[in-house]
Amino acid sequence: MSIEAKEEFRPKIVAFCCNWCSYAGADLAGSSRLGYPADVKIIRVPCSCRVNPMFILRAFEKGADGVIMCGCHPGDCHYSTGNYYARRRMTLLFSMLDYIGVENGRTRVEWVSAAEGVKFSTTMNEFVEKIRSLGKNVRLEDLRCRK
Amino acid sequence: MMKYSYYPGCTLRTKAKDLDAYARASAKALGFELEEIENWQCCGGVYPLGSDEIATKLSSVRALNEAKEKHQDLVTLCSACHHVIKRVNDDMQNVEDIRTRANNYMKLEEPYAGETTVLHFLEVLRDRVGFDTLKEKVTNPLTGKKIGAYYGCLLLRPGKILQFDNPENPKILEDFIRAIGAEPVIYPYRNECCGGYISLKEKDMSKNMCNNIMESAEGFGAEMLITACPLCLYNLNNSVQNGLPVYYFTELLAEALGVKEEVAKA
Amino acid sequence: MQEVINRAKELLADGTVARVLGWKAGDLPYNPEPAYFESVESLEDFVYNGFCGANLSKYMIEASKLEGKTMVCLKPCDTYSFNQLIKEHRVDRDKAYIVGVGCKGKLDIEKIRKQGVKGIESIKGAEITDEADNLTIQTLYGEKTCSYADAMLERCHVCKGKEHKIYDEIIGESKDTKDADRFTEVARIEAMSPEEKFAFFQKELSKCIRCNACRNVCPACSCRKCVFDSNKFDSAQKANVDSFEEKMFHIIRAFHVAGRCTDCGECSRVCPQGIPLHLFNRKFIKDINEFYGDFQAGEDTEARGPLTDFTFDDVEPGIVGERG
Amino acid sequence: MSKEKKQAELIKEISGVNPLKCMKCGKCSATCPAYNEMDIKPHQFVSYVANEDIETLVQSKSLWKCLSCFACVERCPRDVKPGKLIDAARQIVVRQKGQNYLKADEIPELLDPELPQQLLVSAFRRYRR
Amino acid sequence: MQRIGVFVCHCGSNIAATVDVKKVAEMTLLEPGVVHAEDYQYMCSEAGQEKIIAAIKEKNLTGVVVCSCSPRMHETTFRKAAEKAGLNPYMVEIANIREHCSWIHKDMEEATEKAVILARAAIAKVNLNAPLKPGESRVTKRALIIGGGIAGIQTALDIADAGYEVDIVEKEPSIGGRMSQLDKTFPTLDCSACILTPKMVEASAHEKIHIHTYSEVEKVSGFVGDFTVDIRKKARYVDMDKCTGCGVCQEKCPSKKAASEFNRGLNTRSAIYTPFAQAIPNVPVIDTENCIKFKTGKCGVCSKVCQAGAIDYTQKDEIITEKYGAIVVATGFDTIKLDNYDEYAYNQSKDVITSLELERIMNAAGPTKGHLERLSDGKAPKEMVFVQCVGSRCSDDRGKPYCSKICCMYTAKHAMLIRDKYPDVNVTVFYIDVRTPGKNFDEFYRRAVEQYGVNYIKGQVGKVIPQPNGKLLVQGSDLLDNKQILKEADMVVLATAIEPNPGVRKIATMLTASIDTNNFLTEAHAKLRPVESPTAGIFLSGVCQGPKDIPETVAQAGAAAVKAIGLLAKDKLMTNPCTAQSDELLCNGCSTCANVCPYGAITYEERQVNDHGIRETRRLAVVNSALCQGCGACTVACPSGAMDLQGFSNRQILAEVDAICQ
Repeated sequence: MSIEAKEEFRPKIVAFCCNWCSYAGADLAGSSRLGYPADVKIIRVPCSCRVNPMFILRAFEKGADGVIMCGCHPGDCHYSTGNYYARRRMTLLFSMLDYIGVENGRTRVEWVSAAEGVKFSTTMNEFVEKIRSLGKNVRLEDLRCRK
Repeated sequence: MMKYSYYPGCTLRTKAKDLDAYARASAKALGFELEEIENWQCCGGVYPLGSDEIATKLSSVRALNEAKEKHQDLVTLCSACHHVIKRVNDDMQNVEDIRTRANNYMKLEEPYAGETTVLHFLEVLRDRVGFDTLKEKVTNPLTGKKIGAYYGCLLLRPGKILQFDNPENPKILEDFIRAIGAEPVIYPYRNECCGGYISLKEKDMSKNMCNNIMESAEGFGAEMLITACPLCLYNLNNSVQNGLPVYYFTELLAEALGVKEEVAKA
Repeated sequence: MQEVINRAKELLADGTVARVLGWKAGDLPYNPEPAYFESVESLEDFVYNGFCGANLSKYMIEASKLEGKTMVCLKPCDTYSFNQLIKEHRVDRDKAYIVGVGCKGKLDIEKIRKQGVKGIESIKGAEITDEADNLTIQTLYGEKTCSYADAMLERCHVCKGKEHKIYDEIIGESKDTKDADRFTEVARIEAMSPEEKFAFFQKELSKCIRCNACRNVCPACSCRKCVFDSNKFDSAQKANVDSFEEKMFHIIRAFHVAGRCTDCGECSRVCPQGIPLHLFNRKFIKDINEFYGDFQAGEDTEARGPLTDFTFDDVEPGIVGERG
Repeated sequence: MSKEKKQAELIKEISGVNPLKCMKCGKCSATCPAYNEMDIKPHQFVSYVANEDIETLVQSKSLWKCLSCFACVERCPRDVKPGKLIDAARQIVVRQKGQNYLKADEIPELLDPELPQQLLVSAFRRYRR
Repeated sequence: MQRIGVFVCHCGSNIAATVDVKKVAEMTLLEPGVVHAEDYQYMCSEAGQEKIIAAIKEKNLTGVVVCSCSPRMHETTFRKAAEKAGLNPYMVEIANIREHCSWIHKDMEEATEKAVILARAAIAKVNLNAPLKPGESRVTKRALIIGGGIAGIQTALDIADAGYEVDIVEKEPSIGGRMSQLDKTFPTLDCSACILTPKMVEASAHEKIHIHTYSEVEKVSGFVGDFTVDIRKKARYVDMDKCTGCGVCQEKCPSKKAASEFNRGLNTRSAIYTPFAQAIPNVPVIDTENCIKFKTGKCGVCSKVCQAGAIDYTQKDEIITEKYGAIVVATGFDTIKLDNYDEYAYNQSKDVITSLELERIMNAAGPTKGHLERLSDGKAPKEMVFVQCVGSRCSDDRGKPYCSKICCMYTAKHAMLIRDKYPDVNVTVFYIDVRTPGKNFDEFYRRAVEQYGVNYIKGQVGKVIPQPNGKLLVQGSDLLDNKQILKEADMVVLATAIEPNPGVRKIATMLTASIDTNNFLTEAHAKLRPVESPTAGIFLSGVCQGPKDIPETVAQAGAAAVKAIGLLAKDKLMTNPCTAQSDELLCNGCSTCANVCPYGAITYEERQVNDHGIRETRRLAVVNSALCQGCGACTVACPSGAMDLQGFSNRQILAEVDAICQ
């Protein structure tokens, strides 16, 4: 063990939330005071199908340690079918990331409805825990952008 | 011939030899074999509820693992063994902490994670042999006998884990009774506890409970009771004066299949 | 070859087509290049042999804009790309006169070189009609031979079949040269530890010089303007600055062609650095087949691509972790 | 942490039960076949653990009257499982040395020739360390 | 470069207690483009909005970031304020520092740091915002009500009275729903049919109301104001126009063994049937599963006896397609199956019944013609036991975790009615809690105890034990006396939990209306928008949204109607300007985007373009912004990045990503 006190690892986590279900679920988690670590920052998108793999790679490039995407449950998409496309896209993208050796678990998809404040909070707590256990993202980040 | 790993348990080796012998003879008549696993150790008779207990679960894990290595399902006959082994198996499947610690103790070549299917002899009859097939093989139907099935508590509960039958309204023994040609008598106390565990020290209490069971069964017209549990058999027989006769279900099975005499001779 | 030339002359002469899209000889015996022939005379330069690996489908995007029909020579595997381009409205079927040319596997000069053959002067046995199993190579250092099969492009070992999926007429025989499973290498990588996977791709991709040859040759990468050249994603790049950007480029490229890539293998064929780029595309193809059922892009011009389709009970992205 | 709190925590840990989930419907007590023999009733067990009054609990007769028949566990609508709490309390007692409810020298007089092995084995498991 | 103003709200202490709002304002001033930053107690207040307006005017702001509660709360408020000041409303972005920050974090430093980052992301986005203008879409002046129970009927009447056309789709052969099965209603003990049937008649006679019974919604497309719905009218095999409702067919039908759905299976009905005497429409249907004609080809009795010649065995299901501006869901409830609760012996004994079955038994038109009797032997009971919370308040996955809300009151009603009509019958109620909030409700319950002598015992029942003598032994707790009770009863009535009608999940999926884990439809806001679904144009009426009694259902039905009328009264709707747009210079014309568009909003045109001097005709994607709902599926499908979403552009989202990961 080093003598210096080990500084606690505070991961950077980007959460893409669809406007209709998951963002509302996050709001419900808030109004129910169901906490989760401040490491999670939410970006509102109209639908999970708006999430371009580019956004996720860009987040990693800029130093994110984990990226999670939340959308309406399959079958409940506000736009009927958006999350079905998102599901395929993310499945393939995650598989590719796994293929090139990015640790499993840095990416996640979770379906959270507007009524699932509890699920939102638990999911975020779990995800942060997972990312903390994986440690810093060294495989994908762009070192230039670190301050 | 279909082979199953078989876990007899302590009581079937001693006081409940009949339960065991009739089962083996019946199995043969039905076309499957119970292959006793080697060096089995007593399951302990009670499922250790403490979530921190490991050592007391190991004998079950050993038996389960041996069946796994033989690629066989593990059959039990005694309700208590069945209860303990099935619950330990569920722990090994679903409780990571117990699985890890048990495997650490066991030092197996390949860790055990609940792969074995645990079947009660009755489940073999129902799900593998089929009660319809059993009915066909009966040579000596017990026609006209009115039999009350006594389940007790260990076979059925907790329903979610044992997945044996509807814990509040079971029917496997009734179906069994029909298959051997007799008439089942359904009575509400069939899944109530007989107090077997406390009969050693609280005789009056268990007597009371046995009386309720007997009276209810008798009231609905039962002429005899059958059970799968040596403890229940003992307790029902000993706590009630002049109660209904109580038999192991395997004894009636052997009788119906016409193999009872063989066993008696052996 | 002569049969193709004769037919091309006829079609040009009777005005059926305004030009012929084929190959002409390069400066070396093994580097013929795509070319247009607009007159009967110019067809003297037309060649078609084992080194004509280039997929001419993509050239039809531009040719579709020209006056008159173009006769295009497509090998069986090229027709998949052409179909895919029809599906995406990128080529005009009516502007193409497709001559399905025979193919018995195309050759990879690098494979010949790797066998220690240097100073190549001429190669016999690469002719399309030739039934020879071996190539006879005249070099500065004398005659060498090597088996045709050993010199084939990787993609020919996993040949999709000898059938042309779309054509106006077929000239010459084709041969199914498949003798390997196309997912073997992908599966080998999948089985690696994350560290090994990462090391493997880092090693391969660090060779990338962002010359864009892969992108330029790819029939699926047919965007008028690539996202990596536009400001739509703030992603216009000149060169890679770090290892991440190479990865990003190749992942996104593979993602954009996922469900559209016919696995023609041109990307790997043209990469000057020898990066096995097809491993990205094949990974997606393998996943698509496993997750959503077998799909071959370019099989026809109708089927919905797997990324523009779904079922209610598709696998969840979590499958990636569960699969281990 | 006080001794009471520690013991309550231990019971919760061993049993895996959260007593706060109880809505005090009394279905466990309505179900229990040993109810009349008990001084502290099954539904009260939950309150005693929630209130961290473990001392009273481990002194109670009920500990030894519970049949472990799981009827309360099966029927509890809130997944509280009072039977597990009772068993955990019993564990606390038998794990303390010399607190065996069943003494070895008691056994011979309890024996009868028909007694199944299983009963002895389980009595030992239940009542002794 | 934008000129951005940042406004940080304290929200009283909701934000300010955990986030250092001054510091947030201070820090944001350092961000590019920010020329103004201030904090205020309540930004959403009149005074707060004034501050925004003033700053926009004074500092010529081109963009505004409000750090406050969720945009789902006040985005519209702040956008309107900006508009008042002459700024395009879409130049306003919200940083959610309440729900996503102050309310979930405890540490001030941490929360403040996060608030600053969220503000930065919003600022980065606004820097790339562009003014947007909403479009318009039309409103079809017709409403669809799914479900013809009291909720659906009331909503239909209210909407129709306001002058709009209404269609009711009911899957059963008659409207009326659960309420038609009830005998009396609490707390005034009116006869249910007496108050319901006039409403049913009113609805069927209303010229604006069109009732489709024995029908189901098959397909829904479109969006608020402009839904297109396919309705399947199942074949009745009876001509609605010819049938006179004389009932002879039912009388003569030789197949009379089908379990009566209306009487909860307690007696039987004929294969051709109307569910109950006052059915609307009074036209029977043939249940083909039990009809001898359909099973064997022989019979045809009904056709022979029908004077009107209304029987038509060749009838087929029919699909009708209609357009609607608003849709109201009023699908109601059913009682849960009791297979998980065999300790109460419901499956073992005929004398253990559900409360809804008791309603039928007490009803003069029911299986026992209104006589209270045991179904096993027809004897009159002397001891009745009621068990409350059967399957309600169960968090163990056997039942439902919620309180079914109506059971306490209807059990008091049942107890009272029995004691009133049969004074020699003893009634005991086992309860966990008696919950009677509501006008005159507790008084009602107390009357049952004080006036009618109903014996209430606090404690749940553990087991119902059928006895050889035909009686039922009820083993329960008396928690107040700390006793275990064994009570012999003749009948046991289970207050069975209610659950949303099982078909509602399929309907919710068609409507893309969100639904919770218990299958109740989610409201747009739990307190402030309780009768609207988050999906625009979909309204909720009755128990489909949560357990309620009749007065509440009727009140909510009216509220849903008013919301629907509010929508139908508009001629045009402003559409969301955050729609997709294709850059014609980048578009490949490949159709990928159109393939994933759920609204068919993308079409293709051959158009002349001038691409840096190259003039050519290209096949280009064109987005119909009236149809586009702005999901963004196309933007990701598009490989070239030609397709982008206004308000959520690629560059805007990337800017947010960059700001967060900075």
